[in-house]
Formats: sequence, C-alpha cells, structure tokens
Amino acid sequence: MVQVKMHLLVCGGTGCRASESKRLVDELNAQLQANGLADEVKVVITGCFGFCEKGPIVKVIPDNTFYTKVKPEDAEEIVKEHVLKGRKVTRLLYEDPETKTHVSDSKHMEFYQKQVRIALRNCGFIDPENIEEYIVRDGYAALGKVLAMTPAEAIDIVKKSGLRGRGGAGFPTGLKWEIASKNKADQKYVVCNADEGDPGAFMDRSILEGDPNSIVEAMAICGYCIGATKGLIYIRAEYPLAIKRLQVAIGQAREFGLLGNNMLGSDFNFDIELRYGAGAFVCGEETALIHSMEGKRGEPTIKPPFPAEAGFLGKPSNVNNVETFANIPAIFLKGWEWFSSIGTEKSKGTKVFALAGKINNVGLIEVPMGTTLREVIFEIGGGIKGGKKFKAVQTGGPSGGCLTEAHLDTPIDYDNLIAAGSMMGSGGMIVMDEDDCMVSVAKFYLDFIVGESCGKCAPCRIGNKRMHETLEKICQGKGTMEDLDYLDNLSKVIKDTALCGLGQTSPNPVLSTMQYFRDEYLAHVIDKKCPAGRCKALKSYVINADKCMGCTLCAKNCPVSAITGDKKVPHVIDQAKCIKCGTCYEKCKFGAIEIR
Amino acid sequence: METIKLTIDNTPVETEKGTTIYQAAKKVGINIPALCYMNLEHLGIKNCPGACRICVVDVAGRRNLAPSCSTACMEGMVVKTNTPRVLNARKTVMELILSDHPKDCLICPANGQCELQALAATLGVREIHAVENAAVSTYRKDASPSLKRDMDKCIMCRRCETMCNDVQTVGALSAINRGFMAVVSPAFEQDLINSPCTFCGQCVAVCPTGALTEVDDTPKVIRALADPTKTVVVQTAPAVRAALGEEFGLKPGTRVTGKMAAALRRLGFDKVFDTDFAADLTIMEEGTELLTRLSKFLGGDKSVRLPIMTSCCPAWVNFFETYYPEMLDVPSTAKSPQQMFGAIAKTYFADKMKVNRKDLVVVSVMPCLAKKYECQRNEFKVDGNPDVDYAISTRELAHLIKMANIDFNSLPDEDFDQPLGESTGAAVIFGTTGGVIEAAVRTAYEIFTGKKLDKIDFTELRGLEGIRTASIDFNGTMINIGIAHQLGNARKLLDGIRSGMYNFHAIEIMACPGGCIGGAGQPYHHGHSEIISARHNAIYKEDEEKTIRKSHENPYIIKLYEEFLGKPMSEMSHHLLHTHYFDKHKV
Amino acid sequence: MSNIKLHDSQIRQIKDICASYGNKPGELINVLHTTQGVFGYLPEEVQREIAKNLNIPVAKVYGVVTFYSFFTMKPKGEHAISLCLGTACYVRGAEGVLDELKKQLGIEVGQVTPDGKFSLDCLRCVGACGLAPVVLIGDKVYGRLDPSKVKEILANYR
Amino acid sequence: MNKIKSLDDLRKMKQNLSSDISIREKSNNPDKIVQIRVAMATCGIAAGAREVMNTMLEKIAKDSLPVVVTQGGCMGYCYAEPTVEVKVPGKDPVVFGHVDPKVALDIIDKYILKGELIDGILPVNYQSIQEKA
Repeated sequence: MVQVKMHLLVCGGTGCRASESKRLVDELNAQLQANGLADEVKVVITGCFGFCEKGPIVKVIPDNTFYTKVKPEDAEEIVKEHVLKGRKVTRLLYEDPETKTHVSDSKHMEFYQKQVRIALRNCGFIDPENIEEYIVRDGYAALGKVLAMTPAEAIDIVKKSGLRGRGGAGFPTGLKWEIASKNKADQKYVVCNADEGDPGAFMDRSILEGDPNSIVEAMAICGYCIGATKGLIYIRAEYPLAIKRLQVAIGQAREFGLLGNNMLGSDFNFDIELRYGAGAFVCGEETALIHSMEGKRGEPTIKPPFPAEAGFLGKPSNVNNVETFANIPAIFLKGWEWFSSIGTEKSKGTKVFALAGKINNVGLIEVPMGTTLREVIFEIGGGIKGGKKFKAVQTGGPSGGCLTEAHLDTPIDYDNLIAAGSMMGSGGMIVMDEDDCMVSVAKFYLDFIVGESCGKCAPCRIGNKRMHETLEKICQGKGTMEDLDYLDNLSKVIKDTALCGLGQTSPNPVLSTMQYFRDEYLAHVIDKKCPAGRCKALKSYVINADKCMGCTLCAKNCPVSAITGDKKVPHVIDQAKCIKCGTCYEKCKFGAIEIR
Repeated sequence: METIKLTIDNTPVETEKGTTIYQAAKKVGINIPALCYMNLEHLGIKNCPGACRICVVDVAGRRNLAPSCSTACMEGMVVKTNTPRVLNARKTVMELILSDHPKDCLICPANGQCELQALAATLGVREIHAVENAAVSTYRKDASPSLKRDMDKCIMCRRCETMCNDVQTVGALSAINRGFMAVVSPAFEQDLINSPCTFCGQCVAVCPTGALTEVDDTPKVIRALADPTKTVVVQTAPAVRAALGEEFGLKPGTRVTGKMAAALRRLGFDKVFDTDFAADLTIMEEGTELLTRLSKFLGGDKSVRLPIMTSCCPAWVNFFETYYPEMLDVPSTAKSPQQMFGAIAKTYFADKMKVNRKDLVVVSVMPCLAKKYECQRNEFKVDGNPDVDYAISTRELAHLIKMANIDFNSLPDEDFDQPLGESTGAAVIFGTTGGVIEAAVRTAYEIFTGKKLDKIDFTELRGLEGIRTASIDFNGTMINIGIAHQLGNARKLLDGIRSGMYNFHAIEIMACPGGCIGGAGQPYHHGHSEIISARHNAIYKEDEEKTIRKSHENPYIIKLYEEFLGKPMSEMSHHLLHTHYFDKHKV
Repeated sequence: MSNIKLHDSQIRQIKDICASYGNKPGELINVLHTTQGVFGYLPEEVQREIAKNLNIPVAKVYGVVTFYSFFTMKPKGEHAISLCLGTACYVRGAEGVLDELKKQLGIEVGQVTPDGKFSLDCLRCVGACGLAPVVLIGDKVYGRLDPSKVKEILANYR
Repeated sequence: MNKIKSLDDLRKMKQNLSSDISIREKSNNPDKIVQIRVAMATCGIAAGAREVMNTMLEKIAKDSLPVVVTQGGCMGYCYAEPTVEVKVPGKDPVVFGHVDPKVALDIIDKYILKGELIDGILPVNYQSIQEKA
C-alpha cells in the first residue's frame, strides 16, 4: 500500500473560488496524475483559510508551506518542484509586508500567530464535504457527551462557559437556551440564523462553507437541551456554496445516523431543514427571520413575546447565529472552564472578525476577546494598505460605529465596543484610511439602511430617509449648523423609538462619526470642504501652472471640454463646466493637476 | 386574578397581569396618544403593530422608550408618559410622519375627522425641519364605485390591512414594497375593482387619515334636488337613525329618527321614505322563501339546499360571489331592502304619482359603502336607469345637512311619508347583527305554526359575539339558526357548514362589525367600540317602542301585496324583488 | 390586466412547483425562489397562479415579492451584471466602478439595456471582500476592479 | 450504509478514519512531535529517498506513531544521500546519511522510540529543520 505522504489543501471558499480555485484543483490533480503522484499526494478542498486578501491559497501539508495567489497555471510548478523535489516555489510564498521576506510556514505568519481558532477550528483544515474528516476531528463526540447528560446539566455548561450570542447584542446563550427549555410546548424549534447581512461580514458564510457539520452538531445539541426535534437554518440565497455544503452535511449526517431518530443510541430525535432568505437585511432580526421562514414579509414584531415563548409557527424557538453554534461543540469537548479562561471578564472565548477595507490582509480572523484593535489591525491585519494613515475602523456593520486611533488599544469585547459608541455586531471590521470621508461613510451606511428598512415603523422608515437626505445635503456643501442639530436629535429619537434592533442601531454610524469626526462635519458645513477629497461637489480640480507643461493631454481627455489652453502653455480648468470626473487628474503625467 | 402594582406619572396603579401600559394609564385618567393602535374591545378586533411609535413612554431602567400599546405592565414599573425626552420623541416622530404626508388638510376629505391632524395639533407640531429635496412617497390613486384610495396619505398604521385580512379575510389589501415606499395596496397596485375587494369599507371605517375615504356622491344629490324636473325621494336605512346624531355632537346611541326625517324634508326631498318599509317587504319575501325551502326539506325533498342565507348585505353578497361561487344557489334570492325599495319606488310608487321612472330619483342614505356599489350593479337597472340612483352614507347625509345650514339639534321630530314610510320593529332591528333573522323568525314562526307569538323578543339571537347559534322551537320543529358578523366569522361559519360541523336551517350574515350599525358609512368610531354597542342598544330600544313589531303586520305592506304584488314569491315579486348571483371568483 | 399570458405548460410547471412544497402557504418564499429559477422573473400572471395554488390572496404574494430584493418582476438581461456595494467594496472604490458601468451601458441600476443584453443591479456583500471591489457577470466574478477595467471586461460580452 | 448507532461506534469510526487526516493533525503541532525530513532532491531520489520515505511512512502509520514526515530539498550532503533529518522535541536535530529502508526502520525503532544512538549521524554543520523565514 502506498502511503499518502502529502496533502495539498486548497481553499474552496467563495472568495477563492471566485479566483478560480476550482480550476486550480483540477490542474493540481492533473499534474499529480501526470507525475505518477496521484496515490501519494491528496488534494483536499477545504473551507476558508481566512487569508482572503491573497487567495487562492494552497497549503502544503505536512510542511505547512503557504502559497498565496495561486493560479491554475502554477499547479505544474508546485507539483514538479515542491511535491516531487521538495523545493518550495519561492515566488508564491507569502511575503511579509514589513520585512519583505518570504514566509513559507504559515505557523510563522503574523496573520496566524495571534489567532486562536475555536469557531474556525476546522476551516481550512478539513474537507467540508466529507463528514468523516469532521468525525476524525472529534466531530459529534460533543453530541455524544451531551446525550449522556440531562438537558439541564448541558445547559448549565453552556451558561458557565460564558458564551454570548455572536450575532450582535451578545445575549448569554445558556440563558437563552434555559428560557426556551422551560417553555412547554408540543413542538419547539432550533433556528440557526445564517442570514448574515452586514456588508463586509462573511464569517458565518465561511464557517458554513468550511465546517458545516459543526453547525449541524451544535443544533442537535441545542435541540436536546431545549427539547426540540426540529432545526431550521435560515440562510441567504446569495450563499449558494454554503447552501450546498450544508445540504451535503445534513445528507451525510442523516446517512450516518447522526441526524434522525434515536441518535447515537439515545431516544433523542432531531432533523434539520433549510429555509432561504431572499435579500432582506432586516431578516437577521430574529422576529423578522421567523416571519420570513413562515413565508411572510420579513417585518419584525414587538418583543415580547420573544421567540423562546412564541417563535416559528407560534412555537417556542431558540434562535442563535452560526458563529455562536460553532463554539458549542468545542465547549463540550474541552470543557466550560477552558472556554471561560479565554477572553475578558464579561466576554468569554473568541470572536471571528472579517477584516476588510484599506488593510493589507483582508480576511477572516479569530482572536480571543480582549485582543486590542491595534493587534488586529496592525499585527494580524498587516497594517494599512499602501502605507497610508489609519483613520477609523468601523465595527458592527450598519448597526455599529466608527472607532478612531484613540480606541486602538481598547480591548475588544461587547461592553467596551458599546461604551465606545459602536457594537460587536456580527464582526465586520472595515478599516478606513486618510482618503475616506467620514461624512460619506456615514451616508453610505444610511443609504444601506434606507434600502433595507422594512418600512414598518415610522422612525426608521422616514427618519433614516431624512438622515440620509441631510447627509447628502452636507456632502453637497449645502449643509447648515441646524442640519447637524437635526441629525443629532433625529439620531437620538430613532434610537429611542424604532421598533427593532435594525432601527434602534441605525443612527450609530452617524452618531459615532459626528462624535469622533466632528471637525470633518464642520469642514463640510462651514468651510464647504471635504478634507478627504472624497465629496465630489466639494472638490475642485485645479491646474498648477508651475507644473503644467502644456502637453494638452488633459484637455484632449476632458469629457466636457472644460480644459483650455495652448500647446506648451499652462492650461486652465473652467470650474463651471468641470464635472469633477477626475480624468485629467489620472491622465496628467506631471502631477500638475491638484485637488482642492 | 394576579394583579401587579406600578406607578404611572407618579400615580400608583394596580392592574391585572397582562395589561399594557396604555390600558393601565387609561384607567387612571392618563390618555397616552396613539396613532396606529386600535382596540375595538366589544368586537374583539385589535390592531397593534407597534408601528407609529407615537405612544412611547419612559420606563425607568429601560435603554430606549417603550411603546405603551404593546408593553405589558410589570411589578414595580416606574412609567413616565410626559418627560421632555418622551415629548420630544413623540413630536419628532410626528414631524417625520408629517414630512411624508401631503399638507392639503384644508381640502382633504378627512378634514376635521383626521386622527393625524388632531394628534399633530395635540403634540404641538409647528414646523418641520426642511430637508432639501426631501422625498415624499407617492402612489397610484384609485377610485372604485365605493371607495377612494389616496395612499400618499397612508401612514402605515396597518389598520386597513388588519381589517381586510384578519377581520374580513378578504385579502384585497397587503403591505407592499419595503422601506420608505412601503404602503398598503391591492396586488400590483391595481384598482380595487380588479381585486377581491367586497367594498365592505371597513378599511375606510378605521383609516386615521384621508388615505381611504368614501366616494362622495353628495354633489349628485344636490344637483338632483335642485332639478325641477325631478321627483326626488329618499330612503333611510335603520342603522342611520342610531348614529347620525353623533355627527351633531349627540351622545352615541341617541336615536334621531324624527329629526332625521325633518332634516331630509328641509333638504328638499319630495318624499321622505324609509328603507325599513322595504325591510318588512324583505321579510315577507325571504321569510316565505325560507318557509318554502324548509317545508320541502322537511318533506324529504333532497334537491333543496339549506341553510338559507340572508342576502341583505351587499358586501356579503360580493364576498360569497368571490369566495364561494359554488354556493351561489344557497343564499336567498331576495334583493336587499335598498334594492327592493328602489324597485317598488320606480314601479308601484311612480305609477301612483304618475311620474316617469326616468324623472324619479331615488336616493338612499345608508350606513354602508358597499351600497354604492350595489346600486350600480347592472341587474338593478331598467334600460340603464338604476332602481336606486345614489347611495350616500350617514356621514355624507350629515355633511349635506351641515352644508344646508340646518341646525339639526333644534329640529322638531317629524314622521316619514306614506306609503313607503311605514315600518315595524322587525324592520328596525335589521340595523344590527341578528336583527334580520329575528325579524324573519317573528314572521316565519307565525306563518309556519299558525300561532301568535307570546314573546316577540328572541334574545337568544342577540349580542355582539362574532358567531352565534340558536335553536328556535317552531311548535315542535327545532329550527337551527346561525348568525355571523364580520366576514371572517362568516367564512368560519361557512367552512363549518362545509365540514359538517354546523347544521343550520337559516343563517344571517352581516359583513360589518356589529352589523349595519358598524357600517363603513357611519360616523367614525375612531377606535371606540363602545359607540357600536350604544348603537346596538338604541336599535333594540326603537324596536321595543314600535307598536307593530312583526313585518307581516305592516298595514302598508299588506296593502302593497293587495294592490300590486299579489302574494310573496308571486311572479311580480320574482320580477321586482328577487335577483341572482354571479361567479366573481378571482385570485 | 395581465402583462403576459401563460401557456398551459407553464401553468402546469407552477402547479408542480407549488405541489412539490405541499401547496403550503408557509412555503411561499421557497416557491417563489424555485419559480424565479425556472422563469427568470416573477410576472403578474405567475404570481396569480402561485396565489391560486397556495390558496392565499395574490396581494400577499405581491407583498412578499416586493419586500425581498431577490425577487424581480422584470426579466434580467442576458448578462446580469451585479455590483457588490458591500462596505469593503465601497471603501475600495465600488462607486467609481458603478459610475463607469452606468456610463458604458447607458442604463441606471435596476434597468436592462434596450437590446436586452445587460442588466445592472447592486447587491450587498458577496463575501469576496479580499477581491474588492467586485462585479459579478452571470456567475463569473471579476475582482480588484477599477473603472479603467470596466470597458475591457464588458467587451467580452458584447 | 454505515450507520453510527452509539458513541462507541463513533469512537471506532474515528479510530478507523484517523490515519487519513493524521498527517494534517500532526502538522498542526509540529513542535510537539518528532519530525523527520527526507531530502528529496534529484540526488536523493536517485539514491532511493523515495523508498526510504515510504518505508518510514508505512511504519509510522502501522504503529500510529506521533511522527510527521516531510520532504525537503537538497541539504548539501550529496555524498551521503539519501539523507534524513530527525528532530525529537527537546533535542537538537540530527542528520543521518546513507539511509536505506533498513536504517530507516532503525532510526524509528532505536533513535526515536528508544533514544539509542545509531550509526550514520553526519557531522554537525547541518541546517536546522526550521525553515529559514
């Protein structure tokens, strides 16, 4: 028998698939075949490695070589050089942005060094479409343990672990389960909220794509604890790969008897169905989610009654998000003491963040609660792209706020983020640099909220529209000081009066930017300037006569013929005609065009 | 019962568990303003989406403000309903609502009746922060024969949606779109006439603004009254007299029959008649039809379909034509009193007066908006000339009276004209749920048994519960009767019959909550369901005071049969007083 | 009233889809997903047919269709272009790409080019933030875009 | 079909399947287990490194040993190929030269498992098993 001596792990997450990782896998297999290595080397499609910035990723096991941005054409070289001859393909290795040296072993990459992977423990490690690999990683052993306990004992472990909901507000998970377990009903439901809607957040998707079985197992555990025999996963239709992997996982679990009747020889029965979202952010709110699962408009309703009392079809339902569930098996396997030893006093365990924006290492990371923003952004994230200056980081998506340099050393946990005017949310972290206009950023989020508001309650339906219009007015240079007061009052009233979590948190991006970047608002309103040069209406393109060589390139490319001037004589832009498209700025070879 | 203690605005309150802050505050004289919230307790109808956020209050220890309409009282709760934070929030939200609402109050059909307008005044909104190019949501307008929709004025209280779906189970309206453009509308924003709408008008009855209103037919009536070539007669439905006074500041439940007749005469109607007369006629026809079917049924004729169902209510007729087309042969073929009146007026009465039917204008005053649709149905026209020309609502009549400078409250009581003005107590109770069937029983009993009734009041048929059943002893034959008001209850009743759960000989159905007294053309109840029960009581009081209380004893009805119709269900009756139904099934 | 007339075979298809979900009103969203998958969009007649089969008011169906951005009543272009407007794409310049797309195609968001070749829509995060800004044409993902690349990419489809 | 009917079944299944993924498990914590690197450059392969590596892999799999085998490039000991570098936790790495399948098994049995020294250790100017970063 030939021993498998090497595994090539290829990321099969959505991000890397978008960069042709599927074709890369085919090509690797073909090359192995051609070199007679097919029996010795196994290509495994795994979930996301988290290092999306440099995808597609190929990780060579057992030597932990980490190849980035691998193209299908690179397969031949990897096989002939590395697999066959043991020579690493240097040009594909990750290059440390600081030292500019190649890092071959992922263990030595700063991106991974600071991370503690609990929810992502299997992502990028196992083949998500093979339940056997999950089982080898102690899969379903936690369920086995739980089935030997009473539900109350199991809930107690979750309570003691200190796990809080990873979807937003951070409600203690054990307590939630306890409430649901105590409500009597002929039928109860376990609902997994996989309607990850924050723009720029993709941690749930990655977990579902990389380790779907952990969610299936955790939901079964939850079902046992609260007395439910049915599980429902509400997942965005925009996540076809995650849907497919879940379907495979559920199918395999049924085949192995890990879903269905008398699981693991107990008298516990549990099964899971998928329900699809249809493009409504508000359906991440649990009451809206439940209505959507019932085939209705996804409008939230007032709580109480909470889903734990009257949820899906009026029956007690426990709703947790994907990441929350992903922590559950680990808690039972390693013990609540272990879990609660990680993190801060009130926020236990780890949190997965989706790092995006103007940062070098865009990707998915998991760090202990209490890690500082600085560690996340500058050490794991590799700092700001292009050596620009850090300006702000937006956490919590449209419900969160923008944090500044002053917050960089704040340990990240639920309470600290709220105190700073933001929130954990689902864990999106968008980094912004000096080129980002904070008024525009606030406007961007309001635009999102206006598009996603369900329209049920007046403050959110109309209030956010008015906020957005006011911000637009400010970006146009037509804002007044009264407008700032108006925004302030409206923000507070919307927070105070909106019906659901979406509405109540929707002013956060405005409030936090007004608080931390008030000077930028004032610049827009009083000086009619956009300091970041982002607001079109507030910037003008001007030709610096000292630098202009009169090459006429700008004039030739101006779409509205706003630039005039003779050859070899400095040109002039007619501000009345200029539409601020920026073409001249891009075309000028002498840096003579300045934005003011 | 478990009670809890809390304080609201420093006032200690003790209330039962499950009470909302809004209700508890009301108990101690604190009226928290609300807009979308509506609780018709007497009718079991509630709309509480928590959407308008006007009723918010400050609950100590809570992060945000609480909607009092849907927040339950908790032990030890400390509630403040009028702090600066609350007042500012309320006013700001109101400003927001107004910022997306047309400012044409002065020419709005809801002017003076608008809950939004009243609340804006209460909250002291004086200006709305101007946002450049502030968007306003606008939508396709629509006028059906009965209702007008101007959804630019919709504030998304969802009351109409609740009435159309949860209460009436008609399903013509739904919330559509999302966010700023969210609104309540028929499918594809098409006209109501293309939807399954029954024109019951309950959406209009509860709309707090001018978004949903009735079609205004008063200009046509004024023109007819002013036309010297026309003889204009008017008929008034029984429920109108029990509610019209409210429009003139009288207490709900005040009966204004005499003043109403006087006012109509002053408005210039040539004859002031009464739909009650036609109600008595309906009993003669429908009662006879019931007895005929019943005798055949009891005689073993399997072809007879029972129960017989009343057909007075035009929204109910629309409802079963739309949703139960396979049951079109079950309801009584008798026309509604409005249409019977029209048919008799334009034949018997026109002949008597020697007026050409084209020159006779029949106006009806109805508590109902579906009557506007009914009188325009083609089968109720002769050569294009309708039996009833215009159906105006109770509200429209009040408006006419006000426009004509008539001081209603100081009018003397006057009588109706004859021959179409005489009625019995049986006809009066047509105005409330259970009344038609009680009137029918009073007559059918005496005809069926040949005996005089000892006790005229069938209290077992009365009440405001949505579905009621009773068995009446017809001298040894038990007659099973079902009664439903609100179309949702009608649906339950019909489905119960279909499934074999019920076994009735006769059922009465009224589309509106409480029957005609709760009709969509009545003065607005603004969410106060005690008004409906006051009207309910007034109707029975009117019946009680009548000397003749059985339809077949109405002397003018007897005379009508003698002079003109022959006997009930005669050929002439069939021609003039009976109709047939159409399959209007649509998706 | 109706904008298209359905063939008997299409009516049968819808009936089968509804039946495959047990004709349960609670399955409306799944039915709409599947139906849109077959027809490409959800015109009025299709919604009426679904309402009939699930025995719910068509107003409710329309209410649901207009609530969720995934459902459309208009057919998409032969090549459906979707621009990600998630935050990551936004801060990395998606707006400029959008402007260029509009300019090149001569249509606004939500419209279809007159020749029916392209339709342009925005969507929220597709989760390929590492490639931001991202455009999807059909199922193909184009990442790390800037306005200058738009013309070239579109040329592949013209 | 392979239904899992009890926790024992699950454990057994895990046991049976674990060899397949163990290579990844081991690489996850390389510092805690024995690492063997076989030089697999052209010269090594020519001298029989492949056979050596397969022999070691088989032995490790058979006995479920906590050992990870990787392949490396030329270590510069071309005269002594095939060469194998072994790093036992807590000890300095050593390089064995002229390894054949028999020596390979000795390395595992004697050096790694019993801590005995065997012949064939090359002089000390070797590279560390830790890749230069």
